[in-house]
Amino acid sequence: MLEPILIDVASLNLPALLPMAILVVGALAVICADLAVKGLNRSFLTMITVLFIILDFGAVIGYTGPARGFFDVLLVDGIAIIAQVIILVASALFLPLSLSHRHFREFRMAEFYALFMFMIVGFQCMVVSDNLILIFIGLETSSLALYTLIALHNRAKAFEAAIKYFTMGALAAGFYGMSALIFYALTGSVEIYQIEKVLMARHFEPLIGVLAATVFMLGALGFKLSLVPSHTWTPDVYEGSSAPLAGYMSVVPKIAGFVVAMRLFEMLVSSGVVWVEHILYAAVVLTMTLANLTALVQEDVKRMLAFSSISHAGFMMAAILIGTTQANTALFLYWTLFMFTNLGAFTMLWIVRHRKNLWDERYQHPYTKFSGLVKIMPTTATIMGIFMFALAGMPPFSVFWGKLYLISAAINSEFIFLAVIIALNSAIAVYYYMKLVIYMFLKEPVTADAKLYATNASTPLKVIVGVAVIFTIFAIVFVEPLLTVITKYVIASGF
Amino acid sequence: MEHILSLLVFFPAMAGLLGFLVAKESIRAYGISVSAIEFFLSIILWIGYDSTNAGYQFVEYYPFISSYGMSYYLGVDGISLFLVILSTFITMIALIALSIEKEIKNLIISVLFLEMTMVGVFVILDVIWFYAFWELSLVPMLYIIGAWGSVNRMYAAIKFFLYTFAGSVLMLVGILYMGFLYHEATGIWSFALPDWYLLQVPFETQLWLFGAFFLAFAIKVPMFPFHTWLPYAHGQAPTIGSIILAAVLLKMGSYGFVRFSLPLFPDASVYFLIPVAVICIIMVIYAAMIAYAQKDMKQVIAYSSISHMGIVVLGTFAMNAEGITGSIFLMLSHGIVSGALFMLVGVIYDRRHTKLMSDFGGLASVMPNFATIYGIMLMASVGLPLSIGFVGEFLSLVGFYRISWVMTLLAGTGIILGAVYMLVLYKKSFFGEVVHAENKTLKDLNAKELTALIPLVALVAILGIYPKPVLSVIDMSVQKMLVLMDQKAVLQETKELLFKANTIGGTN
Amino acid sequence: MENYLYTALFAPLASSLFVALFAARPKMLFTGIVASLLIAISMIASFVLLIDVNTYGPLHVSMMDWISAGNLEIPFGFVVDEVSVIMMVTVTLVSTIVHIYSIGYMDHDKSFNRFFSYLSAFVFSMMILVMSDNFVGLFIGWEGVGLCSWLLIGFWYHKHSASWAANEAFIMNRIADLGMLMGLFLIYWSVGSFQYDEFFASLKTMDSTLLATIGLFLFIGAMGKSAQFPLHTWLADAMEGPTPVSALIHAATMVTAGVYLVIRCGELYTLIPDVGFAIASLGAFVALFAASMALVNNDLKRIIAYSTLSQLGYMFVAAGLGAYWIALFHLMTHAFFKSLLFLGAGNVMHAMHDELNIKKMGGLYGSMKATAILMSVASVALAGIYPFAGFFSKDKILEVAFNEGAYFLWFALFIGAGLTAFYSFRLVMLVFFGEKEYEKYGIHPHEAQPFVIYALLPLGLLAIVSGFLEHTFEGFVTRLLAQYEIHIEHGTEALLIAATLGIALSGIAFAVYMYRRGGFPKSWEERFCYKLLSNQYYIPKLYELYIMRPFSALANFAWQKIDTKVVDLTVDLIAKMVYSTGEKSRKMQSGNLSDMLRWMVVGMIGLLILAFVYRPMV
Amino acid sequence: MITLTHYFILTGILFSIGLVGVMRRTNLLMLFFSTEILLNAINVGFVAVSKYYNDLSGQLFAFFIIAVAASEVAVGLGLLILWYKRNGSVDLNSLQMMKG
Repeated sequence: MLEPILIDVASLNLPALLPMAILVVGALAVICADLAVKGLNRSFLTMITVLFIILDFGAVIGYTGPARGFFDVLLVDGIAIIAQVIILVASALFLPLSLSHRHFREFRMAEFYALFMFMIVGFQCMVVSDNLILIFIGLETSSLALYTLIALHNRAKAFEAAIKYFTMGALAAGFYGMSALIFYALTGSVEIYQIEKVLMARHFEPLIGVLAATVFMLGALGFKLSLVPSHTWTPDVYEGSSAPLAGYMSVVPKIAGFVVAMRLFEMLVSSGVVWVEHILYAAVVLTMTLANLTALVQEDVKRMLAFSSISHAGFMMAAILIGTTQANTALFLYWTLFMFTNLGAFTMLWIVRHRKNLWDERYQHPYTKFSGLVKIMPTTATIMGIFMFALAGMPPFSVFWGKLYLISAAINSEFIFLAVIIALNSAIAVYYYMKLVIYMFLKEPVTADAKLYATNASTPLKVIVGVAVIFTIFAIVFVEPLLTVITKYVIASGF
Repeated sequence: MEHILSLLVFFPAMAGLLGFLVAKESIRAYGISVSAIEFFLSIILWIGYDSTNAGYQFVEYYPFISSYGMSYYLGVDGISLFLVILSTFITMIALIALSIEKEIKNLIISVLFLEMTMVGVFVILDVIWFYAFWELSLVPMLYIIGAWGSVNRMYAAIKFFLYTFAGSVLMLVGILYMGFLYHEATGIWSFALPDWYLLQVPFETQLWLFGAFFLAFAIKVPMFPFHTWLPYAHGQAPTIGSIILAAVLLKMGSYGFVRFSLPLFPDASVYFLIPVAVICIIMVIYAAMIAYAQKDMKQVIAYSSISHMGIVVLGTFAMNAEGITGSIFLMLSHGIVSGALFMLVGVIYDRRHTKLMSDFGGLASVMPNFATIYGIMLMASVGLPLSIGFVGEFLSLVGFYRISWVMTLLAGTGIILGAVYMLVLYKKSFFGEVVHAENKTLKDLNAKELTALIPLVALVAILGIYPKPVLSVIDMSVQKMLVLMDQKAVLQETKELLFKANTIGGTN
Repeated sequence: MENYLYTALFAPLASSLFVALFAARPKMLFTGIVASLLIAISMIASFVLLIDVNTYGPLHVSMMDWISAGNLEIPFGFVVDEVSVIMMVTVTLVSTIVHIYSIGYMDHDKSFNRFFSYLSAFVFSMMILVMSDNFVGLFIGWEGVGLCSWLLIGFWYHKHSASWAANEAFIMNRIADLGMLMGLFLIYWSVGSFQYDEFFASLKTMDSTLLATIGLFLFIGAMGKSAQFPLHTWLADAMEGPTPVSALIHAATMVTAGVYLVIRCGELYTLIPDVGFAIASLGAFVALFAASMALVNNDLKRIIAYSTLSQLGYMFVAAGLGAYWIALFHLMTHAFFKSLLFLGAGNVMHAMHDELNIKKMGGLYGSMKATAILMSVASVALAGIYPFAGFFSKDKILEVAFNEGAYFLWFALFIGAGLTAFYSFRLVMLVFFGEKEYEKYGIHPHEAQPFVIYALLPLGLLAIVSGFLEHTFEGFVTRLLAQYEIHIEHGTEALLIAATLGIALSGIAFAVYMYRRGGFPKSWEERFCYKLLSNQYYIPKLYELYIMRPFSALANFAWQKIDTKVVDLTVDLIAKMVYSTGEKSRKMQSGNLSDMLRWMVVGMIGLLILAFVYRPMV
Repeated sequence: MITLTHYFILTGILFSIGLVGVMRRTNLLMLFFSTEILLNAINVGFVAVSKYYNDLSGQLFAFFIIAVAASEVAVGLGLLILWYKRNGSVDLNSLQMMKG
């Protein structure tokens, strides 16, 4: 004879669940609409999705309730909110890239948009929770959706990319589970804050257990954040998937991963377990440097950008390693600025995308494709150049300010060596960004036919590029307000 | 008038943007007029400059990332005033002499952007912004060298860009660390140079920071052994590129020494005085010898500017008003003279499409005016009294004599070796019989070239005979800076050396 | 009076600038005339100033500030005192004559105008040199005359040898100038000013080593300009320039600037007799050394150049031993007869169609008497025969040497006097008397235009009479310069004079005797010492071999080996290294899924192992 | 008597088997099986631990893992079939278009 369980609805704090709920509803709605009405135009679907994202955005912004909710598995703190904002903005900006001039099969299917929304839900779950289970679910939801989205691109390379990504993802999931298991076994809880409490009380004994758990977690997150040596999927997947998706992947999943990493590693780094710090240090340096070095020798711009995004992720891990408020602020600032720049860069690639690989039998965007572009399409070349300079951290463009703030964070907490390494890396990095600029501005064009470069251009794309350019050039203007907001939230959530 | 500095910095950029709308036929006229306006603005700046006040003038201050102490902070003092004027002047002259037809529009627009960065570097007082302009100045130069250069231009452009960029990233770290120190000391963030001037840095830290800044400046100057990008850059760059590079961009480095290294890290500067001086002497002699060995006229001048910059830096590290004032004046004179020399090489290159001295000979009889102006510039470059070249060189050497007479003697050999390679160059290409038939029909300077060159010649004479108005302005600010150094020095030895360096008499 | 000063100073500049306007044009006679007139005006002004100084004493004006930085203040200041006014008069006088002479001499030259522009510019620099009241001002003139001599030696720039000689002159002077600059710096840092008066005023307070250093540095500068050993080779080569230039610059004025400097700093050198003695010894050595080279040379102008060199040696002996006024006196008289000699040589050259080898002349007396007489007069003066100018000045120098007890120097000078007499008359004999060799070469010599000869007359006159001004001169200049008494009892003095005259006369006699009967036998030319002398002691060769060649070799090495092979290559290597590591790390990206998975797992296991083995202290 | 340790050992063994399989297998299908083994190994561990603590969240986790595993299989097989249709093999050495 069971007692009826009484749960006060207020204590569930459902509004905390609202953002995810909205998108789930949206996803279902899109599918149903597709069932009801045949042949919905992609523009309709895109815009509906964007609208739902905006609703979600509103819910995220609007929510300022008590931190925990829904059986206390949700933790809506400052970084969660910032992260969600970044995720949603990025999604809202990347999705309209579907409205390109040429038609692609996936964008005509309602499932694409449904999956897209589910993926966002997954990311949100990752960031708004400190419950390992929910994080796991979020991780898997988003990943599975993402695999499918990639595969939807329906090119041989896309399948290969999807399979590689999927398989490694499965392995990563295994690692995650293992790490969660060990933590659970050590502490009897799957709530990060509980785990932290217990471990603190026990001074992280048995240390080996903790370390093992950390190692597995590093493996799992390292895959998401593409840290060396789990980064190998990144270039292939980027190359295989369509430019918009690649750009999206370079920004959103990572930010979600960073939030999780923050929640987990902050505790370990601050715990004073030097081992973790050293390992992280090594991982950071390796990731930055190796990715940069490999990027030097790429022939394809998309692959180059993939490697560059790996090294950028390395910078971000540095922020987590440093772990001060300023560092975490720097992380979000950097990522916001990076998002806009990368958005621009990948959109440009999307615009110059041509049906056939005219320039190289394998690559879509080999450097040679861009040679002498300034003589064919000056504006395009200039814009692309600006994005490249921005990514290279050339002042006063966007990413420079993030890098500045990050290095300063490193210095202010006496990580001088790290700061120097970051600086040197950006010196190396400048070469491969310059390479594109040099091809565009200094080489002679291979073809005079401007049309080849504009086959996929359309008004929405141009608008998005415009937005990206404005943000990239006038980043200075946004840095100050961004800093204030981010700092406020980061401090609020005690990082 | 109070916003004239902002105007000076951003007017060329604005003009550059609008330049996209100007038709290709008239873009050259557009560029010249813009640079002329800019030049007159800078002259107005000089007129408005209060020469009795050693501090910063026309200051503009707007905080823009106040939470992190960044601000938009402009100001000009005796040290930077004339470098600003030099930049605008040289840009104007270079544009007047411009003889390129290919894609001239992009060229002129990038030159205008370059002008913005140059002026910006010299008038900006917020260090982050300084870094920004410093780095930005590379981009247009990269384009100019890479797009309008000769055969091997890609390599030269990339080398120039990467080398200088790599050099300056460490400076960024240094800057941020400096900001951190300031925050530690005062509890507030600031990247304003005048604020930093008030900060006393512990000795060991100074050494590290000096190093971080030194690399950037040394590569820009360029100091031995970081100089190898320069010959390539000059060898490949178009005339206008070489002119601006030699006349202004190199000065950014030496300006950095005066503006940052000395006042921010007085003890470190004194500590590293001798090593730096040794490098300078190597530059002077070594570069002069290499210049002698060259077969290409332009390379001779390229290496000669390394040699001269050696004296500039030497004068800067003389730690006394004579030397530093002299080195700043030498920056100006070298800017004018080397600019003119590169322009002259360009003139002959346009006619013969070769720069090898062996292809010339006897030019003096074919192109007398050309030969005359070349000779004047040559004499200015070897530092003949009453020419602009003498004043700076003399003062720099006088200044450094106080530090070490042996080193001054060694550096002084520069005036001998300078005469050697320059006179040999002149003899090879201007004297003797006209051996090559195609040289017999060469045209002498045309009106355009004369309009570009005459002002330079006039300056060489005027500033050589009456440099006082310039010197006194520089001198005042320099003395102020020396006082500052003395106050900031943490070591007794530093104070003693500064005292010794600035007083007459006593043992030597 | 200032107006006269400025006139004297700026008339030559005006002339130079005015003529420069026509530099590129073909010959215009008026340029020469205008130039000569302006120089003449300058000369008149100088004479006025001479009288003025004589009556009212020195004149000191400060025109404007030039350089000022830190404690340093350099004005354009000019002083006309007993020494500088003498120099001014000498310089302008000779210059005027040379200008007028040049109108004739450069008659057929297409760069007539350019020549006068340069010549006047030289006069201007020389005036700055002698008139300025501070060391840097002197240095301006110093470099200015250097520049002009470069321009004028290389005047016929199409001749390789000319431009080469010009560069050599300029560079050698630069070497010396560096020494001088060092001296100036030292002066500045010990006195705080470059003004003569302030420097001399504070001499007392400085210790002798400091003074000695200053003195040496300044003298190094003087060595360059006055072509003292070992920086002497440029002077002989400088004869590539037009003859009037040799007369004005490389005989009368510029080369004496070094002597002028030493005289000017007399107060300094009196305090450091050792340095003075060193200078004197070097002077004596050069006097002999140069004279010996003149003995065998066959080049008309080079012979005279060497004699100039040896006379400069005489002057340095006097100056070094503290007899400044005597040095100045010899400087003046020498200017007169030496320029006369050169100008005469110029006439001969014209007559011989620029043939310089005296072996190919001879018997020119018939066709050009005036020149022959003038040159003979000059030679006699040079040889120092009573009552010609040379006698008074040169004998004094010997007496000084004797008086100082420097018998060795005296002996050197004594021999020198003999040699001087010999080579001067060897020249006269070979050129004007004996066989008419030139007929073999089908040359028909002719006397120069009359006005040229008339222009030379004043010099001839001075060469004869100026000696008698000795006492007035002494009285005048010793107001400023140190007094110098010779206290040798009359007997010895008379003996000395007699001896000097004797050796000079015998030198002349020997020359006349030998060259009346066809000179020395050919066999002599095979002798070692003859070769040694005719090759100038092989010194130019040594410089060529051990300085110039190694320098250019080293330069090439520095460029091709060090700069490109070491420095630059290192830079590129670093870049290449980074790039190649990129290539290597690329292998990691095999694209094979199993490899990717292995990387992950291996990384994981590696970390686990690390967790076991590596435990840094917490 | 079976203690928690035994369960851990079992987990460890299964996990290692999974890892080895992941590394060794070149057949995609087998590869997916190995990943399943990994996950199931973890399940075992979770259930055991949750029993040990008398805490349900472990089993909760296990259930979610099962669910996730199922959906993974769905997606994975989908991809596999796509790939097979395209170039009739499930050997993962066949997907090497992209490298470098």
